[in-house]
Amino acid sequence: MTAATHTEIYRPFRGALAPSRWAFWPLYRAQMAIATKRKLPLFILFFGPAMTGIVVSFLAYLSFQIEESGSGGPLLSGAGLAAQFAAQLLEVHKLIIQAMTAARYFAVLAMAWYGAGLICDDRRAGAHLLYFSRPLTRFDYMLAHFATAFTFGCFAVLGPGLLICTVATFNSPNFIFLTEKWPVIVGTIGYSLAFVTVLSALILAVSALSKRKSYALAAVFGVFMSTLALGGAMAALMRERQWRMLSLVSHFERVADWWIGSSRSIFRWDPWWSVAVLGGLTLVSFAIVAWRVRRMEVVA
Amino acid sequence: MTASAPQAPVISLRGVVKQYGAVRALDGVELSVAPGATALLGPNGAGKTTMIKLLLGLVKPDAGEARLLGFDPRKPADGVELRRKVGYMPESDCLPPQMNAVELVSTLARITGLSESDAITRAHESLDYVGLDEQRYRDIAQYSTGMKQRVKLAQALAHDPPLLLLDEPTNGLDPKGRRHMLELVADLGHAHGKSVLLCSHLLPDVERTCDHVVVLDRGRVAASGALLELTRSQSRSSRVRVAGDVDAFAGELAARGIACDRESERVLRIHAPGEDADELFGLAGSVGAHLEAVEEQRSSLDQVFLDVLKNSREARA
Amino acid sequence: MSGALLAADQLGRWYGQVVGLSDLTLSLERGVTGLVGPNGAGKSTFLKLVAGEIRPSRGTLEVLGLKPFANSELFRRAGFCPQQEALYEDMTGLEVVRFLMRLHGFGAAEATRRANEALDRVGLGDARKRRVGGYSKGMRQRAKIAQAIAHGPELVVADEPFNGLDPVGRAEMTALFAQAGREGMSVLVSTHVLHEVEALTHEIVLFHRGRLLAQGPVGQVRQLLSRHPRRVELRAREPRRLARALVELDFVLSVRVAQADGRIDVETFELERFFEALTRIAAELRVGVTSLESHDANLEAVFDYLVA
Amino acid sequence: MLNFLRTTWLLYRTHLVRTLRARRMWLVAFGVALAPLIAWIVAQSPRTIRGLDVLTALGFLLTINVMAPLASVIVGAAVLGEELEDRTITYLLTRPISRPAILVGRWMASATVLVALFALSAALLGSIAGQFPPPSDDKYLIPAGLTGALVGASALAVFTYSALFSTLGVFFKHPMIVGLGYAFTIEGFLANLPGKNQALTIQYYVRCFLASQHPQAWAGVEDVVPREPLDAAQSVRWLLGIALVALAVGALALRRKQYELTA
Repeated sequence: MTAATHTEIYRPFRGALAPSRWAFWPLYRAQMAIATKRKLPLFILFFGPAMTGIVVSFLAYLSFQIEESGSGGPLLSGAGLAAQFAAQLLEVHKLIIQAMTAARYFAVLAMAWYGAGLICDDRRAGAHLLYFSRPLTRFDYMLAHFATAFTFGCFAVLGPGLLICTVATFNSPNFIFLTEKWPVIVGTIGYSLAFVTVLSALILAVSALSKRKSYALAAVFGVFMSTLALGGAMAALMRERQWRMLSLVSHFERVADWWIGSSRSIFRWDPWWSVAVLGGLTLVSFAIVAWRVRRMEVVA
Repeated sequence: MTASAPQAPVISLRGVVKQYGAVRALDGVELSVAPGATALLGPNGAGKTTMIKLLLGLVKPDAGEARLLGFDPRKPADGVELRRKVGYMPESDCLPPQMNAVELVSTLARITGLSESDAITRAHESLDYVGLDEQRYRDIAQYSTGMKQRVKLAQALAHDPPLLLLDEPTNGLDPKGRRHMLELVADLGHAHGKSVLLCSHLLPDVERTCDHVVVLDRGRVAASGALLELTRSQSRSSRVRVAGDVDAFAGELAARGIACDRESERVLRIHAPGEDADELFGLAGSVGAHLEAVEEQRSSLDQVFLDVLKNSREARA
Repeated sequence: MSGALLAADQLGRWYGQVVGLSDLTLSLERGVTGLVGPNGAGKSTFLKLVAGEIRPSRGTLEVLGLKPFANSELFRRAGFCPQQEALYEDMTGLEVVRFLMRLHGFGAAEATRRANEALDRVGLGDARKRRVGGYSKGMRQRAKIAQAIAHGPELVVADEPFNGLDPVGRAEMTALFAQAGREGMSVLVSTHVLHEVEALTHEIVLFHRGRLLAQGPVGQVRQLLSRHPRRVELRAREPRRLARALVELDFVLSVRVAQADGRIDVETFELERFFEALTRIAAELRVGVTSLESHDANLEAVFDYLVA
Repeated sequence: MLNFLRTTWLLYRTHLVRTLRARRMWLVAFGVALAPLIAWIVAQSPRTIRGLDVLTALGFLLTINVMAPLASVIVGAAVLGEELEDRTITYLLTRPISRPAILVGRWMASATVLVALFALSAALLGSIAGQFPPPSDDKYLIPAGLTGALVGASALAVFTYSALFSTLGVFFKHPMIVGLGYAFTIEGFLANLPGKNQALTIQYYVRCFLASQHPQAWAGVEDVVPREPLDAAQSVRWLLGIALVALAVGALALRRKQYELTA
């Protein structure tokens, strides 16, 4: 192919170059495309959350059916009926709390797998050279990666939660689940989003700090398991639940109990403490990510 | 290259200094690069990569004035706008292995500001231009070195930038791939009015594609100018390979008082006064010998490169 | 030790369906040999088989009369410089080479002496005391070559040793390999930057699509290609007049005049007769011939024909 | 055989130095120091706490249950796994050395570092726990050999874990991920299930070793004492057996393994 033939092939671009406001969006779409290319890990990691959602929704559906089939006894009076509804609503409420606990464990696995490699793999592959030689600000870069981890988190936690609430609402007689228990639904959604935000920030920070995806995974597991063990050991030692505050998982449970669960919770400390701890952790994580990305942008 | 009216320089650096701790990567660089194809040469660690990062607005100079396509890389706003007008082809590996070529080039084009549909069409156009056919749908992890280099060039072309910064584009390529890449670079530099700044160690590549040369050494510009001027040798001599009676031919030359020295058994280096070699042909014919090769001896860029480095270091010592 | 340096008989190796080497029969004598071929032609696979890192899927291979795979006897007498850049990043250059020499069974002092000697030879000055992590591409390459020659092997196999070196480094490494060749060490260098091979050796082996395409000195390899006409490039002040005269020669196939720079490309089957005729015509017509080049001698042209 | 021993010794020394210099050692050192550090902090608190509880709760829940497998994965993966990923293994595979020595020599270096650190941590924990005020009811006195048992258990745990995770490096491209999968999902799940399949995990034998020596001391910490624990000697034999089998399998495989490190 001599040079002459190239003149026709190269066609200058006549379109306009729009000032990119949403520069993070194409990067986010690309990251999602890469992550969902391999179907096996996707199936293994989201089998758990999917089962949780379906099984608990079915249980919620069942608990509302008992009322219609009736136990053959005399038609319950108004008060009796109201008491029965209340019992069923409480039953579904407890189901949601259990579902959220299970979903949390699966979410950590899924988000760790998809999130741990985000920044360190970019650095190892050298892809940041391509991104930062374009009009992509550091904030866009971080936002794209955060959104990727966040998406997987939502599928693992918010997905099952919403499914259960919808099934419960439609199956509860004239939507009393919605009218009466709406704080539970709002609480579930709020908690899921908060949980996924904190976890995404933490995982991104770990990914930014480590050299390889495998180390990032080890670090994420390390943080969760060691704080859990520490909290457990101290609580057993001091024979006081307060010491559970050392464990990250307990903070998530405390907030879950406060937003979704009933008022009495096995943890004694004021929930605002947990919100402060988790909030602080998120801010520190974002700071670490920003600092590392700053260095990535400049150093080859 | 007819000397067109001197347009505004694409890149102009005045007294630029960049310090990394104790190391002075750029030490008062004075440079003005005209449009067209320019080569940036220099031994390892001469500051080439630092200069590229500076031109991309990724690194702020500690001192001095820098202008790229009229933008000042130091101002953040300019820095971002600048990177829309520049296509950068990094030297090291930089391709995410799990993406395929179309995904990567279109994503990067969209980040630069093209719309979704423009990005996809431009991605395919650039990949056609670099000659990456159906492999463009396979993941980059399975690409050979040659294919990776082509994708790197394609991503730099996707948004049709007026300035291309190419860092060792032919690194790791076999002759076929290398010639194809050089044709692309030469074609871009000359046929489409793009300005190309080419960093390379392979001087034959530079000779084939660039008009101007800038030699960087330890953070300073050791030499810069049009390629032809730099390589015009002082004394005109030609290397000749002779078949037949070589000694008789040499004797004939000596009789004419033409200085010549014997490079090897059949190759002579002749300092002929004349403009062309006709006289040499005549002489060879007269002694029943014939010439198999006549090469006008310009000092090759290798030689220039080594000399420039030598005297720039002596000047500094 | 007499006998062939290396002998391969119907050697084949593939990774799943990807064929690395399909059917190679080759024997090499001692001395410096250039291994040339396009990307993915099977050079790296062949060198890994020679280095005993992988086993052949088919056929046999003997290096220095030994079966290469995990053969300690071969590793004692041969040195390998792999293609990838990775080296022990946290150790210094000296530590890496000394450690690898200890693995050869040398005592501590002997290993240090050999390491320093090899590092001197490759020109890695005081950088040897610094961590490899901070090395440039050129310095890494020198350290890799040092570890391949430090134990004084009979055979050195180097996969793309010039990759990433600047002209100064390239010239030094070529000189080093040539010197090693002169000292009786056999050298097998794979590269695809052709003008390096020409500077290093005349003996080349040409790979293409996993097969041996040609072997021998460059000129001789060229002879094999009788089916390709020889190309000659001329430059003259009056190209048209010269072209008219050349066309009349019956052994000239085609003449092409490039208007811009007065270049004439001639294709002919009989190079010898063409040169004689040209000498006569140039002397008579005085058309101002300034350059005469036949593309055949240099490797790139040879490579083109074979691989095109 | 001499070549094997000499190479093993050489690789042992080099890898020992490199392991101690590696950045990942900070992570491991932090994990090891956590238990004694917490014990010391708890000692400052005015509350009356029994030394026995400090020793058992921190010793088991923190060190044995989490830190031992985690540290072993991080250090074990570097024995071979990392070298494969960086492709520097070619420099060793083309040397006149016996290949099994690569795995054995480097694992020994990792094991030495891990065993030393974990034994030290357990001993430190024991001495700090000893300084707590003696409990009112001498049922909670720290039995004489308990610290020794904890030191033994910690050492055995990392010894076996590191052997297993090093061998994973021979077979898997990402031994760290496989190791983590085993340590925290399989072991975390199986080890806490009642019934026979506990025996599939290293954790079970470590717990048998611990519980069989001072059963009453471990009563305070739940799910330490397996239903029918093996006695100490049996569990030691099992743990050493697992380690040696893992290494043997890895070493033999390494002799014939071809690492197709295509670019």
